[in-house]
Amino acid sequence: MIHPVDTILSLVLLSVLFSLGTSHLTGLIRFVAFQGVVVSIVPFFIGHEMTGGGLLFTMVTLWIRGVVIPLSIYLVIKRVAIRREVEPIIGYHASLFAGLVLIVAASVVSYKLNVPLIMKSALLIPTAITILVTGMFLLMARRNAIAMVLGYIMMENGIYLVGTTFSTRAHHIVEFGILLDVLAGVMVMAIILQNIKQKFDVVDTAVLRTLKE
Amino acid sequence: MKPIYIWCLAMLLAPFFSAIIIKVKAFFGGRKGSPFLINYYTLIKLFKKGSVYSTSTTIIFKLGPIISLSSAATALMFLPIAGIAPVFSFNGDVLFVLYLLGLGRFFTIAAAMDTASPFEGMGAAREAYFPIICEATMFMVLILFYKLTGELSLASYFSGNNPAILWNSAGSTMLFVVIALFIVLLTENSRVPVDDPATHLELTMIHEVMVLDHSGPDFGFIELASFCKLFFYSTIVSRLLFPLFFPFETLNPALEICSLICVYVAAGVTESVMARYRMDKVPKFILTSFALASFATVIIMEFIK
Amino acid sequence: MIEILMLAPFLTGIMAFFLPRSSGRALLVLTGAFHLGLSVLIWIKRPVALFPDYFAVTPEGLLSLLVISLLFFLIAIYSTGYLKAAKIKSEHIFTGSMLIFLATMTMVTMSDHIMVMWIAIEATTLASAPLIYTHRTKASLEATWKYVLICSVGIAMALLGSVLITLAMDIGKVDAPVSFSALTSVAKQLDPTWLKAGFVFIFVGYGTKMGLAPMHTWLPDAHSEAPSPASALLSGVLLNCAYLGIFKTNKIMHAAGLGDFSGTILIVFGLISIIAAATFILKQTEYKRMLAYSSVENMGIIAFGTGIGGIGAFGAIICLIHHSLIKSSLFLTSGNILLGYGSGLIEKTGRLAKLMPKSFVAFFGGFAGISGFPPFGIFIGELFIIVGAFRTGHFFVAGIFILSLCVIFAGFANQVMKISFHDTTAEEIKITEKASMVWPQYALLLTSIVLCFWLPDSLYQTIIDAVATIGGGY
Amino acid sequence: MNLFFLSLLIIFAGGLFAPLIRRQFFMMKIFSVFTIVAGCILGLVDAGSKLISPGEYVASFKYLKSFSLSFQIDGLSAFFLVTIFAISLLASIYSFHYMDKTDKALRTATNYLFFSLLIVSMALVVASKGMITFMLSWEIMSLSSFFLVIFNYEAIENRRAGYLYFVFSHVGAMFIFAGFGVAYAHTGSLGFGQMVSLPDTFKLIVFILFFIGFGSKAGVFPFHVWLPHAHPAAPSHISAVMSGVMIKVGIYGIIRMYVLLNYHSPVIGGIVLAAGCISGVLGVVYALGQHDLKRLLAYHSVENIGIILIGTGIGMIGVSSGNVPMAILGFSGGLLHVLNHAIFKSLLFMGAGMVLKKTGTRTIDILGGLIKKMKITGTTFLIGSLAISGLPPFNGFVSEFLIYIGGFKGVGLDRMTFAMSLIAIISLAVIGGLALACFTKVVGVVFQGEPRSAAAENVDEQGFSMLAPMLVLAGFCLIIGVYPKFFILMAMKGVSSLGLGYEWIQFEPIVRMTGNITRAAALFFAVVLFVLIIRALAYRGKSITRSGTWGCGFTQPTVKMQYTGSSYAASIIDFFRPFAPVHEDHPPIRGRMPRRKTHYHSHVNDIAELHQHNVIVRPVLFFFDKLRWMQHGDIHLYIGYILLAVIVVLFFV
Repeated sequence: MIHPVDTILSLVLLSVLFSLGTSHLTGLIRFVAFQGVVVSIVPFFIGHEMTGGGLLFTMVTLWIRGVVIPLSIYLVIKRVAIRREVEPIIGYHASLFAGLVLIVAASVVSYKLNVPLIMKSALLIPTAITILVTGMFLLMARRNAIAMVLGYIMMENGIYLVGTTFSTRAHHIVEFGILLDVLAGVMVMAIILQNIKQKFDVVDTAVLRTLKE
Repeated sequence: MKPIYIWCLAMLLAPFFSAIIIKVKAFFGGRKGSPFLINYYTLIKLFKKGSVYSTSTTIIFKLGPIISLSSAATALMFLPIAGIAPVFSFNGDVLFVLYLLGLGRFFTIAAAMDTASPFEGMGAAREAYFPIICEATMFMVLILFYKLTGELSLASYFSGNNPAILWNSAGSTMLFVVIALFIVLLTENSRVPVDDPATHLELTMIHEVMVLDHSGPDFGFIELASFCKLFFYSTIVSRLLFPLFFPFETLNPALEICSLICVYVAAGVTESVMARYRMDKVPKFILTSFALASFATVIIMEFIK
Repeated sequence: MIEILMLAPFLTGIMAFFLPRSSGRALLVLTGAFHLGLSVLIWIKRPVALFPDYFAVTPEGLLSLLVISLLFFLIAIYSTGYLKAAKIKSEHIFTGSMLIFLATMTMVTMSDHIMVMWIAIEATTLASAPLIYTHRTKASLEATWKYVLICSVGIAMALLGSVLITLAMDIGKVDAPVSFSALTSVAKQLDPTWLKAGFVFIFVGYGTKMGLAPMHTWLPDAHSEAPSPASALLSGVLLNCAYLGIFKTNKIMHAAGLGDFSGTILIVFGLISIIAAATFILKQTEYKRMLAYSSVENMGIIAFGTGIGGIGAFGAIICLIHHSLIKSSLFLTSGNILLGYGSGLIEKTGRLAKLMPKSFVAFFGGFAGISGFPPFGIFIGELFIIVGAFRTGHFFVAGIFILSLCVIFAGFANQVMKISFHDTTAEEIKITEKASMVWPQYALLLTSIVLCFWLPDSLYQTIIDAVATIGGGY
Repeated sequence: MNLFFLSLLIIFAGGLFAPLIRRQFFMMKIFSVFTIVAGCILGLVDAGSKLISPGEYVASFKYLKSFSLSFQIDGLSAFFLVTIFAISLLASIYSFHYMDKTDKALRTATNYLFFSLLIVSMALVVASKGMITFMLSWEIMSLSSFFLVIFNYEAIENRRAGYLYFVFSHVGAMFIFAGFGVAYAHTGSLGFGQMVSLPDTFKLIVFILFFIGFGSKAGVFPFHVWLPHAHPAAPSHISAVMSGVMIKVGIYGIIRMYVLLNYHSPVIGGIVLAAGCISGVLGVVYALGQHDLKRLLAYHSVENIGIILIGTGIGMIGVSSGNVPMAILGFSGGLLHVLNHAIFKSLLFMGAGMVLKKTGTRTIDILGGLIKKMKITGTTFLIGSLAISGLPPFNGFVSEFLIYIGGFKGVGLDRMTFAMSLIAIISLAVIGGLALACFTKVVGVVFQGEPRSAAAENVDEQGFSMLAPMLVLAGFCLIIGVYPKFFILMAMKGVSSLGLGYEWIQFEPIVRMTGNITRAAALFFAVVLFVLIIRALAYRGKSITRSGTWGCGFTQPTVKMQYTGSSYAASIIDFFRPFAPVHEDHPPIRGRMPRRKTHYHSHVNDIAELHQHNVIVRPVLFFFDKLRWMQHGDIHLYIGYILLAVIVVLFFV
């Protein structure tokens, strides 16, 4: 039987593929925001006992992951007004292909892992791993600093999904702390992005290679 | 008291023996040669004279002859001449004697360096160089002798019947030792083919060039010292060549004199038939002695388990 | 009490953003003094936290806390002089970030919950990022960018690791608080496979922050671009904080009987770090980068010692304390050199012994200390680590360890000789050596000397307690 | 023990307060010198009494709660302590006039600080019993001597020397660390006592590690590379202490560890002996090739360390082959040579210091004729030269004599021992000859002849505090050489406390032997006296005239025509060519009537230095150069490293 969550998760997988293939930053932000929203509401479906606090927490997470973080990056893009396209290290088509391989690999790995799941959702773990690794992939494959930040956010989303999937121990205060950290981290990165734009006039990380041996 | 008499006798006779070499060389040269007492005449002449000292020299220049004569004379005190017990002997005296001769050499060289003369410096450098290999040979021989006798004194090697015992236990390898020691004799006393005492070119001298500036009684001391030194080595070689020892004592000095004459003649013949080596070939020649001594030692080592 | 310790610098930090320069500096020193006093009080009293699930006073935490407090106080004193000479534009941001940085680090030392620890460590990254960007140059911006991104990615790994440890609890059907102390006591029941996986992620994650090679890449950039008081703080205590995370997880591993696994990882990465440090120290051209790589080296030594266990772990803790004291002193002195010569390049310096004698004493003393010469404490720590390594049969790695230390010393000494004695093109020194800019270093070095010969009972007991669970101690 | 620590405290106080009162330069020097001297005298008395009546002098302090800093002074320690305190005492007196640059007050004060620290740490090393104590003192010794080496850091070669020394001493210390580590691995104890219980193979490994570690401090070939650089760089009284005493602490380490390990394999004796022979011969060959007076003396330290090691090696072989006289003679000869070398080498360095101070140069070939103006320096230097060449009746001969006799004892034993004894004896003989050549060169070129440059003219010798120590040391050279009984007994006390079961040894035969040396020397003196009398008679009433040196017909000799030290040594060095490659710098002369001046410069390369660079330094640099790629500045790959680390380690889960 196909769990309702799986339907959404398959959409997420699709968005991952798109985010690997897109060259538009705004598009990438949209996909990331979508993933953030899904990641936030998944716990809602998978059998966590929903208390009032839990509900509130889910709402906050949704708000931050789905809206605040993408929005702040979006504002940065608007502020720095990128005109020129930055060539990625690994091209979009190759990335897309890599994404496909990744999804397959993630399914295989999650099948092997044999984790006692809280509920029967076939796609949960593959999706989590895929988002996580795609985030890292973007961090390594994109020269555009903004894309890298988005990769980081994606990675965080993946870890959050892993966390909610794996563990039943919902200490909302703790998770809220983590969320706050992520938010602050993204904010700091956004500030740095703006500064990079000011100092270098591009957000290409190729210029950030002066400190070396 | 007998050892001291013998020592005095040796000191007195040493110049005489040196004259034999001159005589032999003259014979080979077809000349009549100077008389056998020539060295005594020279010494007397020198002792009658005064001295001229270079303005460059210091007290060390005067110390040179004194120390070299003293060390050579002292060395003779440890040597059993004619197989008769020496003036003083103790276990390890060989080391003392060899290093004492080294002391004499040090001062001869220092006295030469004192004159600021380039020629004397040249001679000094050679005097410092060649005996290093001789010393190695001497110690190799010592090791061999120690292996045979278990003693470390000249008396235990050369007094009485001991040389015969050495021959007995070592056999014919002893010949190598004798040849090695003869080479050392030639080197240490600046004889042909290492050095030519009669040459006229200062650039090729060793010993003679070092004493150019000495004069008068000082030079006499130096001459006497070199006679003593030659006598020292010759006695060693002669004792090994003629390891006989008679129980009745009067014969022994006579035998010693004969054998010494043989050694001196041999040295003279060598000088007459050989040419002086080029300076850079000399180390090879001396190394031969070291090789012979080592060879002898190794062979003995195989004999005596 | 513990909570005050965390909150006070946080609040004063926020205050500092709005204060004028002079009062900001005073606030820095005052907060430092207050923090130090309170830390000593906690040291004596050992109070219980308000939220025992999240915070606890542990021996290793206390040790780090005391080091942090002492260092911060002395660095604050130094900063007053440094800020006057350096003329930083946005000084209030610097002061405020320093204080918030202190607050986050205090939180790291006090946190007992795995996730809270993560939160605190990530917070240190964010709080210290503005410090690195203080000078507002292109290079410092690049360093900040790398620092934030690499550390964030690395620490994200640690978060994943923490999640995996909770998974190990779930699978092992353990019901306990997710705190280090609780987990250590029930470690045997945890699922070993997931625990190991969790350790790997946590190790790599916090190892990134700690500066273990090959994840150390941000460290030389950040340390060399930050103003010296901040570098001193980064190198002296931030690395310790990250180490604390690894140390506590390692404790769980030991309690679970997986000490060999974690120990091997620690040893291998320790060695890689030392070799990496050797690589870059040998031909280093900038002295602050050299000091940064020296930190990589020392973190490698500490990881190595921890992995060795036994007397080696005891040595590692001693190295940890003394490295903080000495390295921060070195970084502070490097600030003097930078201000004095106006360049971070070694070739632009020289003749330090003559031109800045007071700084020279501190600098050379620090160098001798960091290289393991007595009477500084790293000597005794390295001695214990080496003999410990042999004791546990790690002959081969001990050999590599020793040889790498030799190479590092050769490189380090070469550079230090250049700075101290070689001829220089500098005509004059741009600053005067004020008391406030040398005495903190002297105090740090002196502390190291004293601690090399005399450990207070309670300090000794704390160290022994800290290493007891990983088979440490004498 | 209290007296011992008190003396160290006094010495240290002498240095510690020097920087505080540096503004009164003269007062500071008086204070420091007097305090250090007082401390040294106290220490000397204490160590002397402990040497005369050896016993268990132990002290222990608690260290870091569960460890201890323990000290013990037995006969061996006391012997080295006597040497340390005696030479330091004289060196500090010497420094009073030597350090007279008022404008370098701070540096002089620092010099006293580290000088006192060096004395204290050397004494502590020798007295320590336990790994922590030992390493602690050892490293402080290295550190303080490093500062003394770079005293004149303005000169680039001194900085290089300091660096080399620093690296060598640290690497050496690391080897000692490793040795202790291996020992600790098996005993689990940081004390010295349990090292006996190691298995044999480990004993060998440990000993080799120690030998490298201590050897690099002692200057054993090929770990001596730092030594000829460091000794010339340091001020002369420091060179005297470093060369006279500090490198002996390395010897102490070797002997002490040998005793502690109590492992009597012929292999160990063989290693020590072989290292000794190589150091001895090559040390003196390189010394011959030097142009720098202090560097030459430094190479002679390598040589003498070689002699000491030959003695020790013979002792060890004696122990392993069960030949007690050989063992005792070897060890006591080695120990006595430690004292002797300390005496004549510090004497020579002090003399060289006087030359350096008055002429401003250490280059041998531009000096000359100094003895005319510097009578005391010249004479004492001559005595030192005779002593270091091992000539009777000076002290160098006595110790070499003992070693020789010990070596000859081995000739009668089995084949292996025979071979080793043979090598030892021949090496000693060659070393003796070469040393003689080298010192006739030094004395001849530096002190005799005519001044070769303006620097060597118009010199004088002043400074009572510099002359007195040289006279005292020269006196001791002669006293030990003529009347060695007391000093040999001292060395025997040291040997008997080695714990080799030789406490019962009879000193009788050895004393008889020393009596023979005394008598032989007396005989020699009698002959000298006799010759002197004859000479006086021969010269009575004779005219003595003075004129220029006979130039073999050349009438206008110049001082530049004198034989130089380089040419003096050239042919000997040529003999050892593969081991002593000569580098010549000599641009060819062009044209029939050459206009341009040419020059000639020769330099004898130290093969250890040469190959250490080619075999160790270059490959290491190459390897690490390749690794430098790692830090390329690209953040993407940096993140990749993290991922890589995770993935690789996950494979092992």
